[in-house]
Amino acid sequence: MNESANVVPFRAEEKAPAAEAHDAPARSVAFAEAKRMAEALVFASAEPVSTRALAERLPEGTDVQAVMEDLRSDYARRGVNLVRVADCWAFRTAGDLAFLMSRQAMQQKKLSRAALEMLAVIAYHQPVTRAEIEEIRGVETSKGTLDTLLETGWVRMRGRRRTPGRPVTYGTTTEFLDHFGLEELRDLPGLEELKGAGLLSPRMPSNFAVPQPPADADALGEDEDPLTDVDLEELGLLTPRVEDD
Amino acid sequence: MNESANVVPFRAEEKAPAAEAHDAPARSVAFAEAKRMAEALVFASAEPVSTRALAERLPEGTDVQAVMEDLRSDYARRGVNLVRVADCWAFRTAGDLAFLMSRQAMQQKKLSRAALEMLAVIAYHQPVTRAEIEEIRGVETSKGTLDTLLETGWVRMRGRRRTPGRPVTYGTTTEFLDHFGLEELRDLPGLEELKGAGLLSPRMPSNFAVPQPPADADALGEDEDPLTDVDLEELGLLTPRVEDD
Amino acid sequence: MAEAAKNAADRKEPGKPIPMEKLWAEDGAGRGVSEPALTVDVDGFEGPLDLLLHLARNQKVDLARISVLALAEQYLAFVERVRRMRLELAADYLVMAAWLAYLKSRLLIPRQKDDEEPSGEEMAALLQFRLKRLEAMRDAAARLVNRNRLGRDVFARGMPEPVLVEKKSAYSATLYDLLTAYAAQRQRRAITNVQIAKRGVWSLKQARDILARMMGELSDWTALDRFLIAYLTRPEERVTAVASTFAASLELVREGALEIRQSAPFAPLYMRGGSKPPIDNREMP
Repeated sequence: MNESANVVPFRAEEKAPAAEAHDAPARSVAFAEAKRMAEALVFASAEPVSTRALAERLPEGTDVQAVMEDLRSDYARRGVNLVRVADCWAFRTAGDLAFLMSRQAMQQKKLSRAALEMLAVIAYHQPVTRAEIEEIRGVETSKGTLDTLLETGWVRMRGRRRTPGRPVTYGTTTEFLDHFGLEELRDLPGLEELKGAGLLSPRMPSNFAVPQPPADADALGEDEDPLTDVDLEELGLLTPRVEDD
Repeated sequence: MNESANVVPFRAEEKAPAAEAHDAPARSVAFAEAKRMAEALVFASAEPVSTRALAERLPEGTDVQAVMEDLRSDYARRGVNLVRVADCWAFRTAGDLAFLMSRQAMQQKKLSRAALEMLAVIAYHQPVTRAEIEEIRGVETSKGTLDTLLETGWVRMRGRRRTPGRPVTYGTTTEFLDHFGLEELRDLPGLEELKGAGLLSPRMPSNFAVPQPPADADALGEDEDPLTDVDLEELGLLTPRVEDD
Repeated sequence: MAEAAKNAADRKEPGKPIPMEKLWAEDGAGRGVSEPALTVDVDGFEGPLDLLLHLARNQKVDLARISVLALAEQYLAFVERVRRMRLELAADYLVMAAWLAYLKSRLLIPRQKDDEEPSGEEMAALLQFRLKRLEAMRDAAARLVNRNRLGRDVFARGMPEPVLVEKKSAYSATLYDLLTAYAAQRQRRAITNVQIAKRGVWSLKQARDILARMMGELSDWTALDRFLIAYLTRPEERVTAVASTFAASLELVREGALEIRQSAPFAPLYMRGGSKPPIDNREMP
């Protein structure tokens, strides 16, 4: 019961030329098997596959052209089509479904090494100020790296440290936990586990420690003040309100 | 005219439940179109696509599960199969065509024996802590083995055990399932037998078959040979080596 | 050395094909190699249980029907021989020797009436359980790697059309990436002035680890300390070993993970697992 030509997904094999099937059932079996092979080869190939390359891999005596034409018509109305490019074959998603494919195309970016390192330091040592991050990493932090991290949504400003200069403290967000599949911050492996997993040398100096992140990520530390609107304005995160008069 | 089950490439659409097609042609059209869309989406990706991601992109109200099952049976005998990996779907070349494909197999890094053994322990005993892995293998984890497994992306830290010390637990990933062609963990080869034999429990189960010891512990059984004083050197176990200095 | 290891592997199952082994890459790193002039090559083996499994297979009978006593004796003979030659063995092998020596004594000495210790038969069954479990995992590993594998036998779309991005965030990183980055940088900073200390004494942690590992095998009162000390230390280290083991056992008692009793001064110390699991001290700073 195919109501519309558009939705006939596959031509049934039964519709293969009757004469051929009657005359040479054996050939038909071989033909169908050759189709399977060609289909797999073209699917897995990183580039369009030439008819000649197919001929080399398919059983001797295979009519490659016929196999490919048959496959092409199998796929003609499916969501994926077999297309010929010059003398080569490739699968392509159907043109009329392009709207589907480009809908949410989002470039996924990898974090730079520096950003990853900084993120890790923030995760383990939070709440942590920029100066402290630099102290731990032993390198200066470029503004861009911190910006990138804030942009990921994994890092946030938590508050201000009650020390001279009132530096901003950084911490991780709930999205951070989500992304890395952690239930809570304390799920981050500790010193012995990092060693056990082979990520950290077993021979670290005895005074080497890995801090245990706070149980409650949201609670401010004793020496932390919450961020105020004024702070946010200063940090350029909140557009200054225009006094209306 | 299908001569052999092996060569039936596609189930004909006509075989869809007749009642459904008669009663709701509109739904059937929508269903077939949803199939095309799902097919295109999964086909386009090299990575398995989650049911959730498909649901977001297919027309509202689509029964994604039914669409995918239908597609899976369409492709069941083709050169390319639709496979389920945990909660995701992916197209993969058919397993019986491996002979054809391995010509283009890329060089894969071989895992050490220790790493493979540990992978099996993690897969069958998950969630499992490092101490438990060591208990089962009867040996301390050598440096880098766990690290290597984490690097392959097949093993991940799952969380922490709710026991004193809260040790980190390890388990396998979706990539692991994908790599070894498993739909879900329950498909691990021999899992049920092993469970039944009590071999997946951390402690010796009480019903573990304790062989009746002979009255005289020293007497050999009928089918036992006395142990010769095995020459350990011959076994290659004992090879004194002189350190050159 | 490499040659010997290869021989050992080749001999694993005499007369039988060993397809499993072929799937394993050569292990590059040697184990148990240390400063002294002589070392024991146990390269082909993944620890004492593996060695036992190998010896058991040499008995050419089903694992359920092996003579545990003969197996224990064979293992102990191996360790004795190594010790006579003043070779070094990894601690794991010695822990096993201590346990097997105890097992042997239980198997040979007739059971007393008021004996609360596990019978030799129970202990033998436990050993068989562990061997079977290890062998099962070994087989499982072989079955896994023999499956049709992605990228070797089965292939994904060769020309993916990268359009479908599921993750909401524009950035991607795995937990492994994160941990590697963290460990690497902290290590870089810390490693500059590290001195590797030579261990002259048994640390409390070492003793604790060993005890905790053996406790899994102690279901009932066991006079294990003597076996432990006999096998685990060289005479000159004995004092420190006794002290550390004793201190560690007290710590475990305090945690409720171990019970100790002694019938008279200087009588053997009996231990058995307590009601609680030992606190995983890997977690303690």
